[in-house]
Amino acid sequence: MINKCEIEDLELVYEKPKTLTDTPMHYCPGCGHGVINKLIMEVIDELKIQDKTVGVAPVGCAVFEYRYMDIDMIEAPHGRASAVATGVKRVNPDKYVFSYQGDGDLAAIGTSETIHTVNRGENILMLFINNAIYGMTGGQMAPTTLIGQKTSTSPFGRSVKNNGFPLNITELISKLDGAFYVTRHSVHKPNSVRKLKKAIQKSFEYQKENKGTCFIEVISNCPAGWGMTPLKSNEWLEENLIPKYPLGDIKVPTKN
Amino acid sequence: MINKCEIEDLELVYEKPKTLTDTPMHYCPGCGHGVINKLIMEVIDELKIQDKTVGVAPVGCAVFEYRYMDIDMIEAPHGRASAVATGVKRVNPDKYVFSYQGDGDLAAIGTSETIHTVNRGENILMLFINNAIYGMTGGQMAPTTLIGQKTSTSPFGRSVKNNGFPLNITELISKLDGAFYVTRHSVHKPNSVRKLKKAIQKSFEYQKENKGTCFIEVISNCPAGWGMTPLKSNEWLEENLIPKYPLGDIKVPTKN
Amino acid sequence: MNMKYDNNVKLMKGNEALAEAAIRAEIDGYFGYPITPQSEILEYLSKNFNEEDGVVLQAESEIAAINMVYGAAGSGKRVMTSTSSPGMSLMLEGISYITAAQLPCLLVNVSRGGPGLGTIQPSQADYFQSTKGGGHGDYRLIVLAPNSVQEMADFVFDAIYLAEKYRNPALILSDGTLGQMMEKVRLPEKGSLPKSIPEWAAKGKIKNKERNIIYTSAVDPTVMENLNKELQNKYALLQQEVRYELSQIEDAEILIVAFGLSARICSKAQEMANDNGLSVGLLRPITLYPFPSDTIYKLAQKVQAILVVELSAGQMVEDVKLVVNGSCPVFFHGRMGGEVPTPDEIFFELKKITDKQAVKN
Amino acid sequence: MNMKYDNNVKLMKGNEALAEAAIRAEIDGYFGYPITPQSEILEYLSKNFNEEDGVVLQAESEIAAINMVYGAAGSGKRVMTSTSSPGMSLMLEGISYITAAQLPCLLVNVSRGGPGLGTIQPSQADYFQSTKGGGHGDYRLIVLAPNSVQEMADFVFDAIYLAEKYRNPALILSDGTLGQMMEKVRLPEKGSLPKSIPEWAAKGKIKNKERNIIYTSAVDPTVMENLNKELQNKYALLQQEVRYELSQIEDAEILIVAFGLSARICSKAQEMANDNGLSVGLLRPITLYPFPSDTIYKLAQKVQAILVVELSAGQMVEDVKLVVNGSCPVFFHGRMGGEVPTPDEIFFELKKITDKQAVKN
Amino acid sequence: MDKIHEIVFAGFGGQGILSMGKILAYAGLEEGYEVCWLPSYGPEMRGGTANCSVIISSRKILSPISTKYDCGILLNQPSMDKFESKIKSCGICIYEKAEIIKVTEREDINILGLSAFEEAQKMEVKQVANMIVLGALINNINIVKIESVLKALEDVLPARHHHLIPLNKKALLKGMELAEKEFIH
Amino acid sequence: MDKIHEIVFAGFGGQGILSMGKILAYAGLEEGYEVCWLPSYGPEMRGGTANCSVIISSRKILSPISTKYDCGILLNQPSMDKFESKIKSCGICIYEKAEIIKVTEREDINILGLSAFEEAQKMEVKQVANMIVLGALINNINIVKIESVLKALEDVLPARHHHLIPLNKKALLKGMELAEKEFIH
Amino acid sequence: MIRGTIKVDTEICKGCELCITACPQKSLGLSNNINSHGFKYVELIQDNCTGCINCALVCPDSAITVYRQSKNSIKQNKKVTV
Amino acid sequence: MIRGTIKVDTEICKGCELCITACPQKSLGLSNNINSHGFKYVELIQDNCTGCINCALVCPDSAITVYRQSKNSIKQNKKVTV
Ligand SMILES: Cc1ncc(C[n+]2csc(CCOP(=O)(O)OP(=O)(O)O)c2C)c(N)n1
Ligand SMILES: Cc1ncc(C[n+]2csc(CCOP(=O)(O)OP(=O)(O)O)c2C)c(N)n1
Ligand code: SF4
Ligand code: SF4
Ligand code: SF4
Ligand code: SF4
Ligand code: SF4
Ligand code: SF4
Ligand SMILES: [Mg+2]
Ligand SMILES: [Mg+2]
Repeated sequence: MINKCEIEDLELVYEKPKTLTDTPMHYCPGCGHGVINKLIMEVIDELKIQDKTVGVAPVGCAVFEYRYMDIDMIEAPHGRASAVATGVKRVNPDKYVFSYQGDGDLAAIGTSETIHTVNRGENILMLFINNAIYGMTGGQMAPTTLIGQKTSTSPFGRSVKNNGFPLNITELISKLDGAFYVTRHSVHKPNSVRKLKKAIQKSFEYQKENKGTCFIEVISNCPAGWGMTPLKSNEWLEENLIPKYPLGDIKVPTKN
Repeated sequence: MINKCEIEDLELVYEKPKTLTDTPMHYCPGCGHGVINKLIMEVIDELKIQDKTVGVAPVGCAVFEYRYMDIDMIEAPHGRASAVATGVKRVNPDKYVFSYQGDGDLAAIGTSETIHTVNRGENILMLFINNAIYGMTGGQMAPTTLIGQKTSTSPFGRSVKNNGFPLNITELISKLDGAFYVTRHSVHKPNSVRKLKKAIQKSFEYQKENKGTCFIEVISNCPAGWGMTPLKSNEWLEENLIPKYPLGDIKVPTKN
Repeated sequence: MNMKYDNNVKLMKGNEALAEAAIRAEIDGYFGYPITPQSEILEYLSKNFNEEDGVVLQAESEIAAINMVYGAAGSGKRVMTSTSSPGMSLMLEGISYITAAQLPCLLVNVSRGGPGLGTIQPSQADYFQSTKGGGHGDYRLIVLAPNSVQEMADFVFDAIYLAEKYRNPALILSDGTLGQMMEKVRLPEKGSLPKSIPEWAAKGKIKNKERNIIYTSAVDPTVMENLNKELQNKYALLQQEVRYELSQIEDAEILIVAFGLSARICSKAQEMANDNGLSVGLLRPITLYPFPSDTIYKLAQKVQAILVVELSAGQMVEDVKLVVNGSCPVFFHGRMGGEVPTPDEIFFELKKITDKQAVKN
Repeated sequence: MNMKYDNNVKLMKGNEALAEAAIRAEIDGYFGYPITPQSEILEYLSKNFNEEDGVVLQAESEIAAINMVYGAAGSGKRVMTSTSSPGMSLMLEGISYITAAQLPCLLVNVSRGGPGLGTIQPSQADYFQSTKGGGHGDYRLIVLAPNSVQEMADFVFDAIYLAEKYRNPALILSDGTLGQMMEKVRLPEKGSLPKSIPEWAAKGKIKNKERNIIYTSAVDPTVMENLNKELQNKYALLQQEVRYELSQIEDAEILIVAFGLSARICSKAQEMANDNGLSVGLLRPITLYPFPSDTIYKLAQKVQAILVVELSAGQMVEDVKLVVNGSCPVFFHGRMGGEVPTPDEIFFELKKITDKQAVKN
Repeated sequence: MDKIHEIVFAGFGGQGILSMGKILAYAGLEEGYEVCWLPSYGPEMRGGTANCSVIISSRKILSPISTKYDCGILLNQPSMDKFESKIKSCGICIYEKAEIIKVTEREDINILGLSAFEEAQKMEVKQVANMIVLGALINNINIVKIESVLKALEDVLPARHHHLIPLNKKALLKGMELAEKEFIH
Repeated sequence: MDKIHEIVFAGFGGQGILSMGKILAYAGLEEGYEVCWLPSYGPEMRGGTANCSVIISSRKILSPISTKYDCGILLNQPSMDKFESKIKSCGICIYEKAEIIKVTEREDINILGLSAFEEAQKMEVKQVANMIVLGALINNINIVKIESVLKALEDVLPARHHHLIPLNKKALLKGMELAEKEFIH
Repeated sequence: MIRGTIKVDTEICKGCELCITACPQKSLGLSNNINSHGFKYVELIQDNCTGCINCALVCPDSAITVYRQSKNSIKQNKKVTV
Repeated sequence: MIRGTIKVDTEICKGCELCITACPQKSLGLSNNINSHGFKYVELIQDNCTGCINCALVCPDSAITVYRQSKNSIKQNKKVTV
């Protein structure tokens, strides 16, 4: 075991952000939520906006993220995070506001709030964690579940006939005029983590400039819901989810 | 007055469809709802599907359309017509089912139901009557209200800053795989009336063939809500609404 | 209803037994949205309901689900939904419509601790919402409260039967524990509950007949008042369907009134009490609406005191007090937010009451 | 609260007076969705609320509106929404959350005939929903029932004051007639209701302080039970805020209990009755929650009978019976679905009661 | 003695029914009375008829909803049919002759038929017909003075229409004059 | 005499806690008892621990929720900490030695430490550790026969896993054997 | 030219004038009379209707029925009196 | 080559192995021990860590802290003992 090291001349190059509390996370081993939670806090740390930020937590596996994020937070009812965030931002235009939602939350029960928040161009950051399943409630089908994907409510695989095609809500909202910056990322590789962090940084900067809605989709895993090991889940994600939901910018600000 | 004519050799070439009841309509003078109600009934008459059709009436000015349409109907809660129609169709796949909704109904409170009904490709006809205002409740702003348009809740004109851009929900749902036929019409001219009728005919035929969701937007007027005479309202519609919501097919079945 | 039962005894979760019973009650459709602690219902049906027999659709939300139920029930089909407390709140507008339109359907609330997002543990704090109409307007649901896995299955049949008889939605008000626990169950057989498409259904206008319209609105309030009178008359009639269970009420000095899970716990406390020389009876309302008012009133004339036990801050206790109308003191013991009382705790309450009454006498 | 009033007497619709009062109560935001008979509130604010003073946002639905209120209230701002019955049903999940999170805000229900889509005429059939928690879980709203345009304005201040004092949403339960009619009104002045950003608000973490989290859930039911106990303690405290209006109760033989619009109508019937030699008193609950139980109980000991009049099938009458607890007979007269009783009708009921009581005595 | 007047205005949507009532209510306010104006509202107004009631009282107004009226201003046939029976005995019914074919047959009330539309057309401003009716009304019941009505007009009319006040005054006076002349049967 | 046994199973999510309880419940069913199986459920299971209780009774089960247990099967430290005090006097506590450092200090209960994981590893199928524990349990309390447990396995295991039943039987027997040998302090 | 004519249900007509604008022949105009709902209604003001049905198509209240000279009579060149 | 090292909070680590896969140096492996939550945790198994932080980036539980030889010591070519 080479774990202890008490040598001089070593610089600290990475540690968990100070705005992340010491509370152990309740997420399953290997779950992407943890990485995303951490990245948001890294950015808030670096931008020194801890005292100006209000986060809106979802109902979903990240429902307790307020335990980990050392900022003021509001837990929203299922699907309503963007409406809650709108409420906060409208009466506090000088604050940084972000919402955080799963695919069930944002793209099923909260579809209406999602569309209208973006359409109004609410000046907030919306984070959309797409793991193609309802993690929290035990692995039911989500709007983003792939055709043929087995879940507890599509035990024979999602069928087009019964449930329609997977909903690409991010493409959809990118068509709305209120959407300023729309991009899709993942956290399954170190480099994808780096890119996501940049996107979050940019989004907060745009928010400062009152640009409108920034929307970041993160393709994430759900080892528990998919019934896979964390490693296997990341492979499956790369082979199945990313082809359907390709990574990269979907709408970028036109320079002028 | 040349209104009476008792001449032989005259053929009846147009009369109100038999499936339209004799109840006088409660719509304001010149309101497009009346024309659309009539057209649906003409098609049902001609296709002889009166006994196989279930219509879903909205909450909105057409809330009492069940008084005029001589078919079995269900009045849906505000915004939920497409969910109600889904319920009917799923347990009665052999019936023809259509929903009828205003812009407040379909594109505000009912956005989520709209998106998901189309995304599942429910095999129904959705009629969307866009008059850029809430007629029923007295002329409030709708999601489709134009920038600068004055309504009782945008007395100084709709502003992008407060309310975002007009929502083109038809374009949006046309991107969904479940949408089979998406088209936009109006009823302000005899020829536009003819075209809309064709679109309704087609939609019922597609429904017979289980093709998926047919979605017809009708750009309509609201003389009362807009504070205009019927004639003026049709001019305004042509000059302002149609440029923003251009008429014509948006998604047509690919031949194969 | 002519119930026939399977000979097989199975071990099943309450939620699963309810779902299997729904299949055997020959529902035409289920529309629902996942929420703990009842997602097994949708899951079970997704796996075990044949496509030919009907439809199982995971809706995009509870609001969509209840409106699908509204449409499908309006077309005369036998349909249901299930949810848990927060989801139930979202369904209330739709439920008010369904009730006004006088459509039969089955609703299930496997309730959990509230308010807000709350917990996923059992609760009975949706009693008011269920029995007095959480939604707007003067409407009532037929409410059945099971207290075992067997009843989770049986009441599907009873609820549908009553719903169709009275053209009114019927609610099974259960809780997280009853939904999640496994017990022995003998399932009713298919065919126990015949069905037919009702006359009034909107399913395509029959030639030479009046069209059927399912609606809930009126321009003229007189029309709406008449609908309301019709509803109230129906609710008056419904009183004949009242159901409850009595245990050891002869010579009881204290009467416990409790329903569902808390009645199970109370029966243990009752046993402890009677073993300890108290004399305690138990009345378990099975139908929460209609409420067993007459029986409670009669018993109130005989007992020294009544103890109401609920998993709430005290809701059914109001209905008990209303009927007791001062005839005897009514005490209350409740736990909230997902917590459950122990039998000891209730026994302790019983003793406190006996002591108090002794002092008085 | 130190209310100062404008010297001007104006003629205003109830809805408009309420909206103008909201501006003068210095709300920071209004979020709402149009519905008859209360759309004038949003319309008035859209026209008359200055952008610098706060935000007026037409939400895409009642659900979005109540959740915007939740967010904005959670950030410590003074905010409100308004709707009518069906819209209220849709807000109930959100309201349950707001109550669990202990956030002050102003809710307004200008209610109409139900159930279902119903009518747009006045109704009081949302009494249960308002006072016993239509949403899931054990929560209560502070409920104020105005009966004049003046009170439509005044109660905005009272409701916000109580909401902020107790960190609980307060509801103004009005009806279509009170919303639509014009009466004389003197409006309270700005500054009557000081405001500040509360300590607990989620508005950006203050250095070296604990962060503020607005949440309503717990994994451990004990935590949730503790929240519930806190709520119940608060509701107990709230009883001190009870408000009601008495008229001619000295020597009254019959007591009418009625709130809001029906109290206005009853006061006319009372006049007719007293002119005709009956002796009729009137108690008008102003706060429906807390309910004026003590006073009603005391009066019940003195009068021969109580008549409850509501625009419903009978809802508040249950609360009256609960407190009367058999002390005197309680009669009920109600109209439903948007219909309103005439003073003659109520006078007739009063006479019937006198006759009955005479026979008895 | 207490003065209480309950008046109902009813007719087609375009006849200025609601504002007639409002002006009367404002006039009442002007003179220090308690007043209450209650409109019919909602979709029933879409198709055609509108009505509102006004209560003017020297003391607190109890019920804002009237069931019997001292005066009915009935400007079309459906309104006549609906409200004639709701006028108190010895009350007044004012109606528009051009609209109403079947006049009430009650003998216990005072009935005044006006040709307000015709008169308004003579004045070349159709819109003032309701002012003519209002003039006739205030001439017949002793509640508010014409000065108060003129003052009320200032309150009700948006400033940009204030130049029309003299015209409205003319119409009011015309109405008062007609009421004098016309036979009350 | 009435037989009632209340047993709690508690440990990490991966230890097969819930199915151990289920198998016991099915075995009880097999022998005609009344049974009730109640799991902990929901997000609390995410991070780590899971537990379930089983009641087996020769007469109607009143409360399905137990507050004291005749037997606690405690397979990790948090479970030991949480449940040790809830075992009835003279009851049994069975725990996994590999997991638990701080064993209950109660002197009024029977305590049996097992090395089920180690034994399972010896058998080269880690998954059967819970069967070893179950074997030890049924050896210690006189409720169900091993035959019933084997029958129960058929009910609980999906058909495709039925070939594993012999292996499970071996594990059960091993557990019974260990329970005989191990010292109950 | 084909001859036609229309019938207006004057009790149903709301005088919206949409048919008037839609008529290519300018055959229609508003009457000076009002119906029992208070609306002026539409009537033929010229004798040149072709029975093109345009007016009826746009009529929201389905108040117009349209007739056209039958093909027979065209062939036979029969005179039609309106 | 730059030398680095990491520290793992073994009580926090859930043994998901994502860091192991992310490490370009294959420096990480799973311990045979389990922590008090029942998880095997991660440890350095080779002495070749470059401090590239990849492992820490992908760790959902922020269990990894990364150190790197300071620029100073590289310049001075100081020996670093790990
Ligand atoms: C009104 C309501 N309906 C349903 C639920 C149950 N519920 C909680 S989270 C959730 C979905 C979780 O899925 P997702 O949003 O994709 O988040 P994930 O857990 O996958 O991160 C559901 C259905 C609820 N809490 N409230
Ligand atoms: C839950 C609910 N919210 C609000 C309303 C009030 N309402 C009735 S119709 C309507 C909108 C009407 O506009 P639209 O759908 O565009 O139809 P239109 O009348 O313009 O044809 C609204 C807000 C309602 N009935 N129910
Ligand atoms: S259930 Fe899925 S999404 Fe939820 S914490 Fe576990 S792995 Fe993550
Ligand atoms: S309000 Fe507008 S949409 Fe409604 S009937 Fe009148 S004109 Fe038509
Ligand atoms: S049928 Fe044609 S020509 Fe004749 S009136 Fe109508 S629009 Fe004019
Ligand atoms: S379009 Fe119809 S309603 Fe309008 S004026 Fe012509 S006939 Fe009358
Ligand atoms: S810092 Fe880089 S080299 Fe070192 S262990 Fe982590 S991933 Fe491997
Ligand atoms: S990624 Fe983190 S939690 Fe996962 S094994 Fe590595 S250190 Fe442990
Ligand atoms: Mg998800
Ligand atoms: Mg509209």
